[in-house]
This record gives sequence, structure tokens and C-alpha cells, in this order.
Amino acid sequence: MIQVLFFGPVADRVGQSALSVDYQPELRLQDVRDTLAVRYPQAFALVCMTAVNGQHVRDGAMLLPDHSEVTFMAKFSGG
Amino acid sequence: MIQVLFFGPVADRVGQSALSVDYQPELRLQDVRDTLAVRYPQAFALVCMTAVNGQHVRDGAMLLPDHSEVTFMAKFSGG
Amino acid sequence: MSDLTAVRLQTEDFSQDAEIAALKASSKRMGGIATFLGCARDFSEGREVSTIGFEAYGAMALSEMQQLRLDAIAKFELLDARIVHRIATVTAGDNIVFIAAGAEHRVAALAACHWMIDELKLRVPIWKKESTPQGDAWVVPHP
Amino acid sequence: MSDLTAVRLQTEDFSQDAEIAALKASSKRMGGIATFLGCARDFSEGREVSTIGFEAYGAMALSEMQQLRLDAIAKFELLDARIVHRIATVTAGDNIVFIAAGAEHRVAALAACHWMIDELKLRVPIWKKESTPQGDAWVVPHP
Repeated sequence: MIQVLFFGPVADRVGQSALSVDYQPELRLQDVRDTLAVRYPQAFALVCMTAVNGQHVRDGAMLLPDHSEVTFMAKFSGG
Repeated sequence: MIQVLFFGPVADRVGQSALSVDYQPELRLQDVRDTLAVRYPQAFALVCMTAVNGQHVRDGAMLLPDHSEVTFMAKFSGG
Repeated sequence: MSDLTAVRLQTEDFSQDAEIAALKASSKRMGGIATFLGCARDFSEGREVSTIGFEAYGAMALSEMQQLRLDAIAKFELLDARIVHRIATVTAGDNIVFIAAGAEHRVAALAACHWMIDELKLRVPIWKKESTPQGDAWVVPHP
Repeated sequence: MSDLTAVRLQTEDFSQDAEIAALKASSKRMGGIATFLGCARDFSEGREVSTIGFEAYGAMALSEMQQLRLDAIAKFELLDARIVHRIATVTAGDNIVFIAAGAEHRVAALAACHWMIDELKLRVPIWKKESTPQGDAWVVPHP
């Protein structure tokens, strides 16, 4: 199982702050993103950063281990 | 009478923090400085700024009104 | 006794005096301390703002702030540094974020403080929502 | 109740919390407050320092600090600014000088704070004497 987290403006547009995606071997970060972007196009229009297990990841080809925590994030506006 | 003030390192080298110079017509700032620099050469070796009545003055030709307060100052080291 | 860890996300307000005392405790060689305090404003981009709310990806935000502190200490040869960000709903005048940089001399402290608040805005996963009489809106930062 | 005039020379210590509260009171539009705190160090130019004493040409120092505050407000479009300098004998870790600049946005506040401490050192007639185990010496600032 892959845990997907949303925060702030992305969570608002998805309508929830977390969901799960079934794990499968060879699952890439970009696969999860593509699947969810079809379901939540307005939310994903805001996404400009992605983290896996709390670390920034830029490479969509990254293979996701089972139990990964994936976060699709809008531009930060803290401070 | 012209009141002359010294502070910090200049006062230390003069050995006092104030002295008086007789007023005379046409007395220029540079005249006071020249007179005192002869008496206190080590103190005046430190002097790099001069104020008259609390205002910076760069022009040694300035005529001093009677009762002026003249201050010969070493480089500042506050802050 | 409140938590005075050098890097914190917290709901409650903080005291500059307490933060500076904690920063100073790390060294007697600290000649310059620069701080930046970000506060809530009652007006933003031409709109009145009644409250500002913050949401964070807490675990990642904290680890990014911890790394940012270490990066600043290394980059500017600081003696110590602190970063505190509130995750709360605040109103005009309230404190939001506090950055402090302590160094032997002022130039490093001032440069580090400026760099840290700029980097915090880029690196740390926190989002701000402004509530106005016209409704609520998540803030989209300028590039 | 201590004096919280925006520009002061004083013997006693000051509180950052009190200064920031006084600064903030001037506007609800203040989004960024940058401060600089100068402190006494136990070591300077390779020598141990036991105490630092300050002497000021008080009347001129105060009027120069007041003008510096007004210049900073005008130059950086600040909402408010404060300058406090202690004239006292202090030991390592003690506060010496405090500068605060409040603006709508952080860039102006940070730039103004940096400028004000640099200008204070150039403009304000205050002299510092360091006492070390080898004796006392007035500090000669580097060019």
C-alpha cells in the first residue's frame, strides 16, 4: 500500500488529506501521479513539488517501495 | 568663552574631558585646533572628527560664535 | 517551562527574549545576533485580511527546518541559529515566524538571517490561507 | 514602567519583547521586523576581554541616532524603527545595542536593519574601551 498525503490548497481541491494506492512491483512515482492527476485535475494543476517519505524527489521514474508515503505539494507559502 | 569637550581616547590623552578657550572675534575652528594640537599632540593624533554645538563640521575656516561648544573626536567605536 | 529547542513548529506564541537567551547560551563569543520576525498583516494584495491560517506537512517541515539551520551554520560560520514557525490561526499583529542567527561579527549574522528566511519560504512545506471578508484563499507566492 | 522611546541611550539593559511590542504598536500593516542585537564578547582581536565600557557625547549621540532613525524610515519606507544603545560597563554576553526595523515586507526591514547598524557605527559619537588582563584600551575601529 502507498500512502498519499495532501496539504493546504491541494487537499482542499482533492477534498481529502490522504488516500491509498495499491502497491505493485515496478510502481513508479510518475505512475501514481498520472493516475491521480486524471482523477483530481484541478488539484494537480497546483502540484509543483513531490516528496517521498518526507524527502524532495524530482525524478518521476523513482520506483516506490511498498509502504511509501508520497506527498504532492503546491508551492509553499510559509513564513 | 569657547567650551572644548573631549571624550573617550582623546579625553584620556588630554587628561581631562573639558577646557575653555578665550573667545575672540574672527576666531576660527582651525585656530582652536592648532593651538590645542600643539599642547596635546598625542591626543590630537587621534582626532578625525570635529563638532560645533553637536553638529559635525568639516570646514576649519568656520568662525566660532562666542559660547560655542567644540568637540574634537576620535573615530567612533560604538555599536 | 516551554520547549526551547532550536527548531520548532508550534501552535503557541513565542518570546524573543527567551529565544535570544537560549541562543546566547551557546557561546560567549557571540558579538552579533540578527533576527527576523514575520507577523500577520491586516491587509494583503489590496484585500483586508481578518485571519491567517497555516497548515504544515509537519514531519517534513521540521526536518527541512533542521537541515536549513545546519546549512546556515555551516555556510555563514554561525555560532548558533534558531527557527520557530507557528502553525495556528492568527490575526493582524500576531507573530508567525522567528529566525535568529548568532555569529562573532554582525555581517555574518545579518547575511545568514536574510538567507534563512528566504530559504525557509522555498524549502519548508507550509501553506498559508488568508480569510478575508470576500472569503478564504490559499496564498500563491510570487515567483 | 521603563522608558520605551524609539531612540534611547541608557545604562540599563532592555527587553527585546518590550521593544518589539512597542514597534508593532505603530502599525497593523507590519509584516516583517528585522532586528540586530550587538553583544559583548569575551574575546576580541586575539585578546581575552573582561569588561567593555562605553562613553558617549550624549547630546550629539542622541540627536544623531534620532536622525539616523528618520533617515532609515525615509530611505526604506519603514513603518517604524528603534535604536537603543547602552552606555555602561558590560561583560561577555551582555547586550550593547539594539536596532529594529519594521516594514510591510521583509526585504525592506532586513536591508534597513543592516544599514542602520552600519551607519550607527559611522555616525554616532560613542567610544568603547576594552579591559583585558593586559590592561585597558580604547578600541580603534578598522577602516
